[in-house]
Amino acid sequence: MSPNTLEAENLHLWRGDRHVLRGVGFSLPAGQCLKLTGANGTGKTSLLRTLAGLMYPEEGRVRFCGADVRADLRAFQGSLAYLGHEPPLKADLTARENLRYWIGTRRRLSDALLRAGLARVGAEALAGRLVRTLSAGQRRRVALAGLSLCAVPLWLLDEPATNLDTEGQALVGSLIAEQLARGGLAVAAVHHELSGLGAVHQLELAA
Amino acid sequence: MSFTWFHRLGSPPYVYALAQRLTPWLAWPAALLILAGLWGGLVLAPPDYQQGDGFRIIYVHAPSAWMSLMVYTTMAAAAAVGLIWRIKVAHAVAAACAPIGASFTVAALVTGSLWGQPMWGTYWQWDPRLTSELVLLFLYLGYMGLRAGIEDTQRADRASAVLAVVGVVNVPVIHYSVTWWNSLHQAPSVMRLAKPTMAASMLVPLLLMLAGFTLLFGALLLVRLRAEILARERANPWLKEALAR
Amino acid sequence: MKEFLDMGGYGAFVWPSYALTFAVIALNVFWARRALRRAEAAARQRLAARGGP
Amino acid sequence: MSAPAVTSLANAGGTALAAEALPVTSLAAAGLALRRDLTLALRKPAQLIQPLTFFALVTMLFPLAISPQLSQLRQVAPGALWAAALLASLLALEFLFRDDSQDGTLEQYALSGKSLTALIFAKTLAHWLLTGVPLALMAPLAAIALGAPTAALPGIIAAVVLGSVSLSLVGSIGAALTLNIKRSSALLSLLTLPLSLPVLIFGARATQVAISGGSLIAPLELLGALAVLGVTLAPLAAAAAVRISLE
Repeated sequence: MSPNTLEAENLHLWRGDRHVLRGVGFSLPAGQCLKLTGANGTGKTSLLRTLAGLMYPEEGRVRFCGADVRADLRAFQGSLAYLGHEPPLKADLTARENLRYWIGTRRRLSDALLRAGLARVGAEALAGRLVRTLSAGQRRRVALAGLSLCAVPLWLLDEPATNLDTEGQALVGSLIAEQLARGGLAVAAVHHELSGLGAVHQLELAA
Repeated sequence: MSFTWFHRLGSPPYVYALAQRLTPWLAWPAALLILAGLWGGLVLAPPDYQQGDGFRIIYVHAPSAWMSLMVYTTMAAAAAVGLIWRIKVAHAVAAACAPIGASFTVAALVTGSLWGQPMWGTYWQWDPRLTSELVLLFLYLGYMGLRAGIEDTQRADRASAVLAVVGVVNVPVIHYSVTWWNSLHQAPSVMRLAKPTMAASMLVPLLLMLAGFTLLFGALLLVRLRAEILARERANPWLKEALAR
Repeated sequence: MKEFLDMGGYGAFVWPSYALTFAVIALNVFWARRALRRAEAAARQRLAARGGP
Repeated sequence: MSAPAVTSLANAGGTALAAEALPVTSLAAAGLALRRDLTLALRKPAQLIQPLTFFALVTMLFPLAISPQLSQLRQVAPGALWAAALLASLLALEFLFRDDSQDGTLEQYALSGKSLTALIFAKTLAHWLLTGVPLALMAPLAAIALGAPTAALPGIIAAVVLGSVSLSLVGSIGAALTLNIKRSSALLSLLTLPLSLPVLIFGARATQVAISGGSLIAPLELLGALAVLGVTLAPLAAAAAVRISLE
């Protein structure tokens, strides 16, 4: 498999009249993490959604493994996991059902693997509980379980550690460390320090 | 070579300048054709043997009805081009078309019912052509309502483009089902709003009016297109020079 | 001239139809030009704002 | 949870990238989406009853507005029934995508790497099973209330089942387009009703033929043709509309 690299080249994007991305560019080699920093509203979310192919930049290009992602957008999106502000969970389904229906549409998911995913984030006790009854931190852990089950080369994370205590933040750090250890990539918009990651690229988005 | 022609039509400054230059070349001929059509239709053409002078309404009804459908198809074609090749100018064309088409659909509806009144004794009759025209008006209102509902121009362009394409696919289906429905329930005795058989002296003015209205649409479209292009160009440097012209 | 206006008894339908259609044409011309004027003014304002600070 | 334990578990829990996770076909993914929506709906049955009560309510208006005479009502029965069915299915459309868009699951469908058209078609199929079919089962009650002979009931059910397929499909486009617009129920009906007129015309005609005892072949064929047109085009347009609304 050619090495996973993610390049963004001269990305320009407007949201209404605001010029949100002004010539953003970076190159992220395999096994590396890119930390997006910057105040609220400086375009971190817009950049992540543009990288994921949800938003269409008016100028510039995104390349993954050397190929323009727009060439085969569906295949590219199949090889990435995007976690937005809200954990993508239905309130009226249990944690297990949510993972079954969310990750199950992406890859074959056995019960054992599902349980292991929940165990990995310390949420196996929540498996049978309706997401409606879970706290924000617990929901975030179920979402992180989904992320770890995705088994994809590219992670795009928007504030992955919101609503998590320090132990939860360490969990996010270790999950990303594993992703990098597997030769994958991670782009994360974060406010706090990502513990245990060693060399981390940083991209500051100006106001 | 042909591709660069098409490519240049995608660049806002080129289209803006082209629109500015072409407008008078469409507007004045349109005025002349319409005046000639009026003179022919109102003065030269003999009265119809059945409807007498009442048939002269056709010289405004038929062009308006033709406009309502032609403008909608133009809008849908521009929307499709904008959607497939992501050309902003095509979306600007579609946005410019909608109000023109909608206003002439209203004209077609009112002149149609005024023309039908002497025949039917009432102002509204569920005639298949008038009913299809009414549905077309709702398609226009739906298109403009969707555009107004979305703030972000780029998203409004693309969402309304999908609606326009879906709409144009449905126009023949709606027209067929309305005609089928009408033929089912309509007592054959009531005369339908059909064009009477027309002698050359009656037909020529109608063709002049149709051509005049089409050129008028071209002129109106180009003026509105410039406005839509400006709205989509934010603070692009080429605007300064274009506005100075 | 009088029988011209009378339109063989259909005057009450013919003239309103023509009046309305040409009103729609005039409205469209007015609308289009106003839209262009407003767009130009807004564009000049945006250019001024961008050019300024 | 100290660090070493984490890394050892990683190999068991997180699968290595090299061993590509077993892929799932778009069809299987669509099947899952269908099952999810059905499960969700059955968890909150109250929402399922709403379109049915609305349908009964609207049907009740006609006798009160026109006349208690069954012979007179029979004239209006097809139109009243189908107008009520159209409005009832419209009612249920607004939340077809809105809930999924707000909680982020619709976004995950778009990013699933599977055909969004198939997933949207699965959601529309679930909507039809949850509103169209119940409406069809309730239509005979309304038909009898409006004076239709019992012999006409099978034909009426068939017509409403077939017609409601198109209603859900056409409605899915409008629902996807007005996904992010607040207070969009008026706009949704303005977009959807004109496109549903052929279904209304052929459906009412089929019901009329059923009541008068004629042969139902032709009207049902026309309804079938509309359903096929809807099945092929509507999911494509709705998927495109969803992608645009997510931009």
